[in-house]
Amino acid sequence: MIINKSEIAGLLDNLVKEYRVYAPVQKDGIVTFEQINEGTQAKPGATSKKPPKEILFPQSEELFNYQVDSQGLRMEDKIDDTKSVAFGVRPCDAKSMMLLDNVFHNDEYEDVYYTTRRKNTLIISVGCNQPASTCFCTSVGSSPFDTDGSDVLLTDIGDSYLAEAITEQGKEFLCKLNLPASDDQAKTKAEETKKQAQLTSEVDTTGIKEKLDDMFDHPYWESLYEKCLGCGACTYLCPTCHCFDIADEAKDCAGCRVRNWDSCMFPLFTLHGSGHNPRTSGKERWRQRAMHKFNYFVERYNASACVGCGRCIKNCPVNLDIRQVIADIKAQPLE
Amino acid sequence: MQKLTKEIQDTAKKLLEENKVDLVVGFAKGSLPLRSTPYFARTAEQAEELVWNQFCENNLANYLKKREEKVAVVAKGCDIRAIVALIKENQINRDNLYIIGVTCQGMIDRNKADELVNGKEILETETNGEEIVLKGKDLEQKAKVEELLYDTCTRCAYGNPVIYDELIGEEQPAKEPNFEDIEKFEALSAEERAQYLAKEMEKCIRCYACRNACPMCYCDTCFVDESTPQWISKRANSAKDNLIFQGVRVFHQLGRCADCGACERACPMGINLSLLTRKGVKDVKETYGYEAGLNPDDKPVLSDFETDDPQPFLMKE
Amino acid sequence: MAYEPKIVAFLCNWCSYAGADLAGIGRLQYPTNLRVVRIPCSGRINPLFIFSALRNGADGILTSG
Amino acid sequence: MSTKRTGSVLVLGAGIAGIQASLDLAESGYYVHLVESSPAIGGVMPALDKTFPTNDCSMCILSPKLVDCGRHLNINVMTTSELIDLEGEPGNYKAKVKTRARYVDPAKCTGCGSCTEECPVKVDDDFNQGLSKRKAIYKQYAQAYPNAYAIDKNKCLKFKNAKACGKCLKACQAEAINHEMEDEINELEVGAVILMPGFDAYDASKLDYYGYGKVPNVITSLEFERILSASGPFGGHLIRPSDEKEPKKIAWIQCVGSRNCKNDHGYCSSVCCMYSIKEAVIAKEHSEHDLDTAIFYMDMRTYGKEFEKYYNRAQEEQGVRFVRNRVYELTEGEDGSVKIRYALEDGSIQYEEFDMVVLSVGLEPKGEAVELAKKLGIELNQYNFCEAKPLTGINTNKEGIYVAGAFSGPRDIPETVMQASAAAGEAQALLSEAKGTLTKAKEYPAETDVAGEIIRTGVFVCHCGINIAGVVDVPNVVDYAKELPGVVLSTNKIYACSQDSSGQIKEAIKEHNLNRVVVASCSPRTHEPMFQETLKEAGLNPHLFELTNIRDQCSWVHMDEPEKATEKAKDLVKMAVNKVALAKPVQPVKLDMNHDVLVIGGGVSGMTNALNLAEQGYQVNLVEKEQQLGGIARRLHYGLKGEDVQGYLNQLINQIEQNNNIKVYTGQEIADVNGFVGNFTTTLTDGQQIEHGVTVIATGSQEYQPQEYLYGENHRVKTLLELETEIADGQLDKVNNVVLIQCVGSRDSERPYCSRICCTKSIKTALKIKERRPEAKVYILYRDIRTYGFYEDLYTEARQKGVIFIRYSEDNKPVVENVEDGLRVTVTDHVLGEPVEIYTDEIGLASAIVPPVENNQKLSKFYKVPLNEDKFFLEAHLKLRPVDFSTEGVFMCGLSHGPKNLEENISQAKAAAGRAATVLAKDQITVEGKSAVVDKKKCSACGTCEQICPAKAIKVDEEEQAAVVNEALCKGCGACSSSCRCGAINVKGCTDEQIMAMLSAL
Repeated sequence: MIINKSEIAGLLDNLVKEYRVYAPVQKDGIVTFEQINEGTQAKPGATSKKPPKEILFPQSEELFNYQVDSQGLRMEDKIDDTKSVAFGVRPCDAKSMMLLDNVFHNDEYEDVYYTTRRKNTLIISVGCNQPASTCFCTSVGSSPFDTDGSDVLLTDIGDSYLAEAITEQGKEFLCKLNLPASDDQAKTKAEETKKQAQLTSEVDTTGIKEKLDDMFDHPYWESLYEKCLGCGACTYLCPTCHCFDIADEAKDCAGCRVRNWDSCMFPLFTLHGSGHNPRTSGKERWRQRAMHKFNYFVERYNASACVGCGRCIKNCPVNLDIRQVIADIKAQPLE
Repeated sequence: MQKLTKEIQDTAKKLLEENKVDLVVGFAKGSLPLRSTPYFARTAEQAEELVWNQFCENNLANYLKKREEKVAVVAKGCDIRAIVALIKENQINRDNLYIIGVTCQGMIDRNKADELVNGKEILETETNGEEIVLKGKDLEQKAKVEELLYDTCTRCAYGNPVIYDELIGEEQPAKEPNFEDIEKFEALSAEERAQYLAKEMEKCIRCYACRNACPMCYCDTCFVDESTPQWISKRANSAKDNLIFQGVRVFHQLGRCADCGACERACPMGINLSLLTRKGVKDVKETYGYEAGLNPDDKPVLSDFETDDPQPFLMKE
Repeated sequence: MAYEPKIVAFLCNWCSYAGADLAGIGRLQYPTNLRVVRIPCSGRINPLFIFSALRNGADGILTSG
Repeated sequence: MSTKRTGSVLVLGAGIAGIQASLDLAESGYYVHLVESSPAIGGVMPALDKTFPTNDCSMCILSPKLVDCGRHLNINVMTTSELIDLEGEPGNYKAKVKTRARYVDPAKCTGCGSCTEECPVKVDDDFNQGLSKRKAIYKQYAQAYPNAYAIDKNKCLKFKNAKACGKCLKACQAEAINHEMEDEINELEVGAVILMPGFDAYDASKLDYYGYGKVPNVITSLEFERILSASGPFGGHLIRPSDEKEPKKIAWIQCVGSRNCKNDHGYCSSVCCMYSIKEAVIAKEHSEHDLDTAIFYMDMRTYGKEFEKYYNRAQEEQGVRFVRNRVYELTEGEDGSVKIRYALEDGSIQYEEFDMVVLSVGLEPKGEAVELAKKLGIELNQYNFCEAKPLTGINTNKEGIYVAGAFSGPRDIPETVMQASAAAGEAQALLSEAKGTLTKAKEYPAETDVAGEIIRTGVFVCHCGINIAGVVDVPNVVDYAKELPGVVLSTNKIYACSQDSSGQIKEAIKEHNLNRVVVASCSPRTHEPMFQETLKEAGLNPHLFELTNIRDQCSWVHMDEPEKATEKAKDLVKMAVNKVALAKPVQPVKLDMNHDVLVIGGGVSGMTNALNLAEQGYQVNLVEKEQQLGGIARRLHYGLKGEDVQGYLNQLINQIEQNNNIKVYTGQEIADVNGFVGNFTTTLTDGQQIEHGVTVIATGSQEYQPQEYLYGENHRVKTLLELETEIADGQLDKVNNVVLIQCVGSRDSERPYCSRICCTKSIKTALKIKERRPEAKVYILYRDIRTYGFYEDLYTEARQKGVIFIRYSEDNKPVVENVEDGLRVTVTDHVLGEPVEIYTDEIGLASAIVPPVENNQKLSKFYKVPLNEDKFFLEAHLKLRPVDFSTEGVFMCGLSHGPKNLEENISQAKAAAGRAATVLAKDQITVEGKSAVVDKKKCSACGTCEQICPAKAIKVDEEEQAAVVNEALCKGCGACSSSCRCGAINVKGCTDEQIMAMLSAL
């Protein structure tokens, strides 16, 4: 189906009536995914600074409220089942949601907060005609027009988008929109566009999982973290990072349990109540980050926890480049 | 710049070869355009990697705290102010530190460059003297270096390091610190200021890059990470708490902030953080005539206590 | 109802808290909006207390010592 | 004299003097029998409303001492008792004490008051000066100790007819009442006796021209105190007792029964000027409308420390009128008003009507005390006061028997307290060999370990009579507290500070297994220690306690907004409950005590102090900056009572030099000081170091070098001290005219204080000149003649002997000019109203007493002790701690404290010794322990705390790479904590968590 770019705003206006709609919004020069009230707010085709994973897994989320008084203990769950649409998601970010599904809904555990949102959220992606120099999705099993994780994929073909339903839900959704069907010309244009979208950056990740299997005690970790400041920019802007911390915010006998993103880069990460921390320094924490992305996650879910979006590269205050890390890991001699 | 790079490399090599230091902290070429990256040279060979250019934006004082070994640092004016402040606070042992001071005209603000090219991707740069050419796909934009400098750099009066063991580069003309930005902010009404701050704080994602990039933030446990008492909420979506975080950060910086702008440079969300820190710098300067990191021998102004203070405190009840 | 600000006062045990006592001894009347936190010395006032008081709903802070 | 002395002292009279002396003695190792004739201790202070010059509530500052005294293990309080006989010798007396039957057993009585409700007999309430009624079974006042009732035998119906009544017996659940009780006589062995029976107010009805008892609305100052008092007959509402109308115009008549030779009360009562000003100021505060207050006086005698400023403020800021006059008569005017007929200075007769007139009645010795003194062979002066032997401050003619307080002469509270401590000091010196032989040590039950226990907080909300409950809805607060987290008991108390409440709190702690206690009552500044003691007695660490102030800072300041005040009280209670929940036990820190003393200043005060402490057995280091001992007394020749000062001084110096316990350092000043109570190290200018446990500052004062009246220009203009030397040398024996000018450098804008002694000194000088050359004319130019106490006799004598007194005012000072034949003084006489020219041979300037400012400032920093605005040392409390500093282990005496005469300096020096002994007697120094604590893991060793600590109590340890606190030095101010960015420092007893918990109650 075809969506004329000039009709996008109107289309979103209609969606807003029925759904909670998220879209990239530009404010103060920074693009973020936000809930919109009007279609004109949206800036489809822009890549957000912060990945849209927070639509499903917010940075801070109230799990439940509680109150203790003379009537005893009362609790109120805060599960969010609002029908939502995420419009203008990048394929790499959509892919990351699929990876997150593994974590929040698996044989051992279902996270009701995440899965409820996931079930009620439709993902409409926009493919990348011009990947950035920091993008390396193709090196980690994805591509600029990857359909994984999306319900609908839009391809920018100039004045309009070609819309393809990827899932059943996507199909139903598109049907409801009553859009004109796509003609061959558009289809051809889309195909060309997809082909032209070339990445300039590549990194060889083959065999990295196996390499890391033997590298837990490798001296490489000693030097890797040296320039790292230990901030959370890379992890908070990563579409696949999903560590969190739970905090109770109480005042007297009432309070609320809050789930906040955590970052393996922080000294507080995995700090035990006793004061002991098995990961005492940046060394252990950086090893955890690399291992988690390219070894543990691969072992568990058969995919690396990196979609190659390049956000961590662009936003690192000291230009610590994950591509270089991957290359270095590969280059390290084993004993 | 190439000349400076060469001099730095030579100095570093010499220091390492003569075993005067075990480590030289400096910059190497970055993986992205407009970037250099902190670099740790432990051998003469590694010293070849050292560079100096207008992208050496990080404050290397960060890497010198509580080190046991002998270290040399390639440091510009603001790095050295931070080093001086840290020496006073027992975080850096001056005896173990060799300062390769580099005079500085300012560093280039990547965000300004991005803004200039209207969101197009810069893939390459070419500098010649006072001009820089920004190149990319369908892009070749010339700009004056001066116009792309970080605001903190244009207002900085300390391009010439206050202390060093060796100085590289030409002496910079003297400048007066300039607080026009803060004066403008101060002139706003209380509501306008509150609105502005609320808007800025909404951007914060609590990645703490500002805190971690700041050479003066070195507490083992930051107050934001305390759970007993829990001073503030850890929710990033609470602009109120974000402001408390930044507010307390400024309080903690009073009389200590070297005004290097590292916090703002590190912020991935583009928050105008130096507004707050510089307000503190200005107030301390106006109230006490004190600027941090200029004199290794004076006492940090807010840690100074005299029994004949006009406020008698404990001594006289 | 008219706006009633909540004011938190951090008062030094030795001077201003004693002063507040004195106001009582002298039966000086003042608005009820003040909540006093007695501290061993005004030096005890951590800037964080002020932020925390504001965060807990105070509209104004009086520190005295 | 027997060899073995008895380690106990009999203190007669339990007013503030008796209480202070008892506490000093009991704290320094002597057992005390405190004998009081009334049913409760406290004396006059509980009946007073506010005290000058601080306007502290009298009862409020007294009550902690009442409690301390009442519960002290080494003070045997004997009420309804009197000393009837005394035999023996100094060090070993046998005292016969008769205890009148109280008819209520204090041990059983809970003070509940049921009996008094049932008692049918109404009697004039003496405590309220007869302005209200009490019953025949009564308690003297609400906070009385012992908190027990007594039966007024003369009024009780049952004593008249056994079958007539007995209602109280039925009402008393505690079975404490026993009409069969009999008087008892006990024989006590004591080493010394201190007499402080106090005073009686002059009976104003004896002077019929004042109309007291005849003209309605003429009342006495003591009655007025009760009217002002919140606990008085009208609840502090300012009304006339006759018709309960609010007065709009009140006058005070000074010198009623004072300065009156015709009535055998020739002395000045010393306190009336100040109390009248205070009453006028407080009355204005109490009055809803603009109250007109006028004080009719002869001389305004505001000579004490900070008094003159109080006077100036009353005049300039509060608008109290001061009328210098002679009152002739008070008669009844219209509508219950009082008409005053008086003469102004110029002799003109005036009339003015007031709604109420207060007679400022003087002080006279108590009749019983006079009789007792006579029986014991104690010499009294012509007014029957037991005036102390010259230059002793507190000695009677009998060794081992001392006198203090108003019985030795009219005096105010601080001087009374000073004398009490002085008497204690003398007794300590006399009985030093028996120190600690009769005292008992208090044992507390073992402290309950509350670690890991669930919080069980008990909340006690005090009514404070009506002080709180009159405004705050106490039951509402109690109910509210019940719902608060951790609270398992919430209840109210009529008086939380009473003895029985304390018992009930202890019981509640046991019964409800409380591990935290909150009391909502008055100020922690006054009452926290008392409640903490209660916790200790109940086996709880005293820091598991929180006192929240819903009186001084709630009910009293929000009297018109009961609902909002109640809400505030609830919030305050919640804050306290939240804070106490996080309280942890704090253990005191114990340190070794050095028992040596450093006395700074080798004048009479310093020497007297040193001698007393040396006699008590302590090693004393006496440092004098001059090469010779003696201080300013070396310039004195004649004492105010004619004593031979030089003879006295030489004898004193001799005693010092002979005493093995005293080491004298002359020509030395203090160069540096380190340490704290029990562990001082003081460095002298020559580098010698002295280690000592206690410091006494006795650095004296100087004579002001006048800039005025041609001083320094004309050699015949001299200061009084210079003049004194010349008289002694006989140089003035041929003089014809001498002018003495008062207030030179005193009572002006630069030095607003009165130098206190100059009036008496000038008159003494005038009399000396007259003695040597009766035909000489001596003029004294003055502003107010301030010959307080018995010095008034000198004033009378001087006038009789023809000394001419001419008053001048501050804005029209005398003018001194050089003329051909000598000097001319021009002064405007207020009686004649025109300038008078006096040609004179000599001019004596009553030059001010000024502190050595630089020296005082230096010592102030060294020992961390404050100075007042005038740069004299400032005591811990102007009223009740006149020789103490708030810095522990540092005391002061003499002119360094403020202007005083020799006699008073001696008394104060002994007082400082008495007080110092309470510290020196301790085996160890105990610090409360509420210090800063460092979490080494969080500390980054940045050194900010070290730089900021005013007590120099925290240092970065290089090896540990963390800050370390010296708990003994730490004052717990928390400056380190709030400047520690890393959050590594907390303060015990006031942790960050606790403050946050309080804030979260908002």
